[in-house]
Amino acid sequence: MANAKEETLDFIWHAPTFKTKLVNRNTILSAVSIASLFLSWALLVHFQVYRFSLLPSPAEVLEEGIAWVKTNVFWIDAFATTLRVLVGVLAAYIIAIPLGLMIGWKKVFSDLTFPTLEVLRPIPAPAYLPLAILLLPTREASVAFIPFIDAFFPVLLNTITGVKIIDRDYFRAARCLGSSPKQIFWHVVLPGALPSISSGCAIGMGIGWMGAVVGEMITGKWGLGYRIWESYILIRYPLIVDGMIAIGILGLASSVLIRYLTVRLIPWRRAITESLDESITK
Amino acid sequence: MSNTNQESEVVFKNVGKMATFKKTQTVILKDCSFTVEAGKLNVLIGPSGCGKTTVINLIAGYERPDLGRVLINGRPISGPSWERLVVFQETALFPWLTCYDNVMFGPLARGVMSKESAHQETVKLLTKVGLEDFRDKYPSQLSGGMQRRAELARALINQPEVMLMDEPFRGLDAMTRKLMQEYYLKLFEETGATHVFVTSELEEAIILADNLLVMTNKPSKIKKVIEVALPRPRDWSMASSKRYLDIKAEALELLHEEAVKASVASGKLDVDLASGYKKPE
Amino acid sequence: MADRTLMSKGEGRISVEEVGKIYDPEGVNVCALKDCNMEIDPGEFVMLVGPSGCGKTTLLNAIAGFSNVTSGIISLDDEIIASPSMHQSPGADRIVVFQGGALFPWKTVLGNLVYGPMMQGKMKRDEAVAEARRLMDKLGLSKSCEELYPEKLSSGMMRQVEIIRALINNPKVLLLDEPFRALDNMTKSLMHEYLLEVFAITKKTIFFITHDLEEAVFLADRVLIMTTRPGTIKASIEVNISRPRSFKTLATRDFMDLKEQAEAAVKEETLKAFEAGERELA
Amino acid sequence: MANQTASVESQFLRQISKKFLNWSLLRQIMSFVLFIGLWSIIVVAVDYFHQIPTPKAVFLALFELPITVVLINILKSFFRVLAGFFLGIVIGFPIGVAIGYSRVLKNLIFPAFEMIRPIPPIAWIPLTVLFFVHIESQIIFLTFYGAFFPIVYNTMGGIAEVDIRLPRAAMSFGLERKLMLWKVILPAAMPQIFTGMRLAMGITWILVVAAEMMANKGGMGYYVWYNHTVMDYPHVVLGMGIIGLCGAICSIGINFVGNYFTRWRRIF
Repeated sequence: MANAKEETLDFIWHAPTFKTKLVNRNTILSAVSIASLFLSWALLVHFQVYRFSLLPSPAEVLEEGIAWVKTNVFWIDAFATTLRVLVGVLAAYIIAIPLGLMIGWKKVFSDLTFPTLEVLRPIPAPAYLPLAILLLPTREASVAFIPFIDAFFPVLLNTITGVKIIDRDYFRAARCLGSSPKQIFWHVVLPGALPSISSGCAIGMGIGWMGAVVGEMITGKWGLGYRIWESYILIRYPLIVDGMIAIGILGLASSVLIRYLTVRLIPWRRAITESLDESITK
Repeated sequence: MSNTNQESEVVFKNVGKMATFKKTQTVILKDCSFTVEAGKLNVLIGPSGCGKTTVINLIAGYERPDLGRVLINGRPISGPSWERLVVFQETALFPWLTCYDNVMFGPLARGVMSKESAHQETVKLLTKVGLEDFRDKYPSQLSGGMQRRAELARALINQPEVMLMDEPFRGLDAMTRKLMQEYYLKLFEETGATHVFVTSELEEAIILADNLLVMTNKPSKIKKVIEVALPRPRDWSMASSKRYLDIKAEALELLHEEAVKASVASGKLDVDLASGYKKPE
Repeated sequence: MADRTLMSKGEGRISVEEVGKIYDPEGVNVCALKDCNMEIDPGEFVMLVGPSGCGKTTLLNAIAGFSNVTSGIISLDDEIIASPSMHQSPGADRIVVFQGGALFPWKTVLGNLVYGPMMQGKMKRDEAVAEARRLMDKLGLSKSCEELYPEKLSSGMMRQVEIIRALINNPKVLLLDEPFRALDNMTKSLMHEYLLEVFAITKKTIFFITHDLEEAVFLADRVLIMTTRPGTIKASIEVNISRPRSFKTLATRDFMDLKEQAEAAVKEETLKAFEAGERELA
Repeated sequence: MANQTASVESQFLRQISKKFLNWSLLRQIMSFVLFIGLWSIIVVAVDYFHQIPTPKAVFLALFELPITVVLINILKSFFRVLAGFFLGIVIGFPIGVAIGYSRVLKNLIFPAFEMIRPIPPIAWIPLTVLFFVHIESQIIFLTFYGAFFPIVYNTMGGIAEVDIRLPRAAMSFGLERKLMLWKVILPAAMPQIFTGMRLAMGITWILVVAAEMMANKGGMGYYVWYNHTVMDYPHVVLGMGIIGLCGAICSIGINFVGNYFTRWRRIF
């Protein structure tokens, strides 16, 4: 009797490892969610509810979009916007990361620079546009200044926090083991802050796209942001939505790219993220 | 209010429990049967990650057994209830309530006491645990020892039939811990409900316990029940008595065996998230 | 068995004379140490026990060179390492193993082990790697883990690596700051036996602070007891239990007697801190 | 003995210096002096930057500030920011609570949000213009949209990350299920909810300035852009400063409220 019971129990306990089925309740709900988004859009336009009559329908957007992607204009626009974002955001990385490392590490340096930066921080990036136009030789280049400002502060603050949250014991251990300040910078400060820097970079990239679009809409001659605005003026409404979708996809792709690169850069982080995943699933 | 707590007996009958993490199922409890004696201090001890917390969660009603039954006074446990209260690891006081409001929480949540009598009872209990001067402090402002005492008071005001102590003194330094143990012994000997106390520290287990339930590694069951049979009231001077040393030697042997088994099996053992212990690859 | 390079060469005498330390955060003077005297012989294993926040860590930090003292003198082998007029100076001759563990999470086990010798410029990378492998072999750490990041190790192994990281620098003294506090009991007892083995092989001077009396009596040649703030050394208990010791020692009469003796000395102090509701300074 | 007196003396000195010579504060003040100094030097010395106003010019421009005009513009911007922000709370917060609380609702709503979220709020401007008749409501919709996602996401995250033991404890004490949200879940999630609000506030200011620059309907963004078109650069800089100040006031306000609601977090 006991034996028989043991067997049944074992059958359950040694059940094959649980695998997520491709079709389960979650995926169904997600599909419903996305489908209903498009469906409600189509229906609202079709039945001309309130001012939805002015909006393009999904079919129109798709049609126009395919035509647009085939033209050179699209590729030049996409390239121009991407270039601006990359230039601005990379410049922000190059300046903000070393600055943040020094501010987080050395109190004297922090005292001398941080208060000013704190005062400048609340000024939103678009407000810099007139100055950028004044500072930079071409109108096109000045647009890249907005993503720069937009990305600068998140990267800076994340870097500073990254250094500040390094366990004091790591510094002590490094000094114990006989390292010079320079060695401490390269072997403790920089690697210790990397995880936080990487998330700052991803945030900066996301906001950078917003900045580029702002700049292009206000004062551009090229770029996806400008194209959206132009389509509005030329009453080519489906193209507005196509432009928005293009920006969304490119922005998402660049964030994913940053995340991927930083994971490659920070191999020891994988262990952390894995254990985090575990604790979440638990 | 009556001070005679009803004493309840908890019975585990062939309980099996699985958990899923990292998309793999692990057996935590397997064919686990034992009895928590009414009105006694029952201590569960075993290697870390062996499923002691799961036992507590099953009795508290936060989880249900996958197999077998957990009975209280012959009835199956259906869900959480104020009759079975948990004192959590590293405290789960509500951080946004003051010490005083935390203790008041239970009676007010159920609406069984008027505000006035709840207030009186709270003040009485806070005085009893020596926290009357700290009643308006938030948990983050209290020391570890005081947090544990506040949590004890928060549970005791409800006069539960079963007290479930889930490694309540973990994280305290050894000396504060010792004082807390004496303190807790005194409380138990005064109020006397059924207590289940989970720990991984042997000395603590022996000095507190009426029954010492030694658990095996995962999948866990009860390996042996040792009756401590030291006289009450207890204090630390008994730690040098013959009986104490005998039990310690016996339990050490049992636990060491399990520890060795665990390290041998570590290739198959899964990560114990609670203690942050990870298997080497 | 005896290894010349690992063996202590009869050095590592620490003497602490009339040491006092006053903190002044926001002008409120906190006297952490007062008239603290102690003497540790070369090759001696000394444990310091006291209630939380009593100034144990302050004393260890002063010896390690992480903080200065406000009065008195600390010397190591007749060389003054801390006095009120001296600037704090950690060095590779006295290495700390930290409470939370301070293995650099961004370096592999091997990277951590070779860090000290390389930073001090004592060895080239190849030599350091060879030395690290030799020590891992000697002190029972399996080769398979050398390319792992600390996150992947069990908590016990992390401490093991940290002890080896200290020993590879051939320090005069090892300073241990409650290194096993966060471990579960089983791992802790394994680590105790490990540390005893390391001590038997190296005969280094070890200064170990803890609040766990069982640990103290089990490991030490001598247990020192510290009062609550302001901390001074109150009593010294010789532990005359023969080495080698094993977990069976824990249930012997001699051991229990010594432990009780220590307990009586400490209890009064703890009670004071407990009643005052002293916040543990972890 | 000599040692003792020395330490007392040095301590006395240290206390004196602590009281009267706060190096850190001095350096922080130096920071501004340095900044303004560098600014003037660059503008004066480097020919390329000669169009940029000097600090002195900006300071002098302060006295000819058209106060009533600026005040009206400030009020307009403030109104747009706060209206969008509170709309964001009124609509975003319940949604955040709902999808943080219920797995089914989360699976049902979240993927659609994830589709929309990568599109920067600014890119919505043309569609907004099509959809809303009044410029005022266009701008407010934009600020609302900017505030919406940070509030929803952080509310959801805060609720999802509540320590499971807290609701469990409350359940044991016999708290009614319908009270759980108010008594346990929301207080525990409060810190992260306020993080979301802080983010939302920052984004609404960015959006309001960008929208006003394009809209020609007043507000501080318009003020800056107008002065740019008439080449009055000292007033551009002043306008930027005023916007920064307004943004700072808003975030200080949020911090103040947030600190009040999470006062239990402050340790001593």
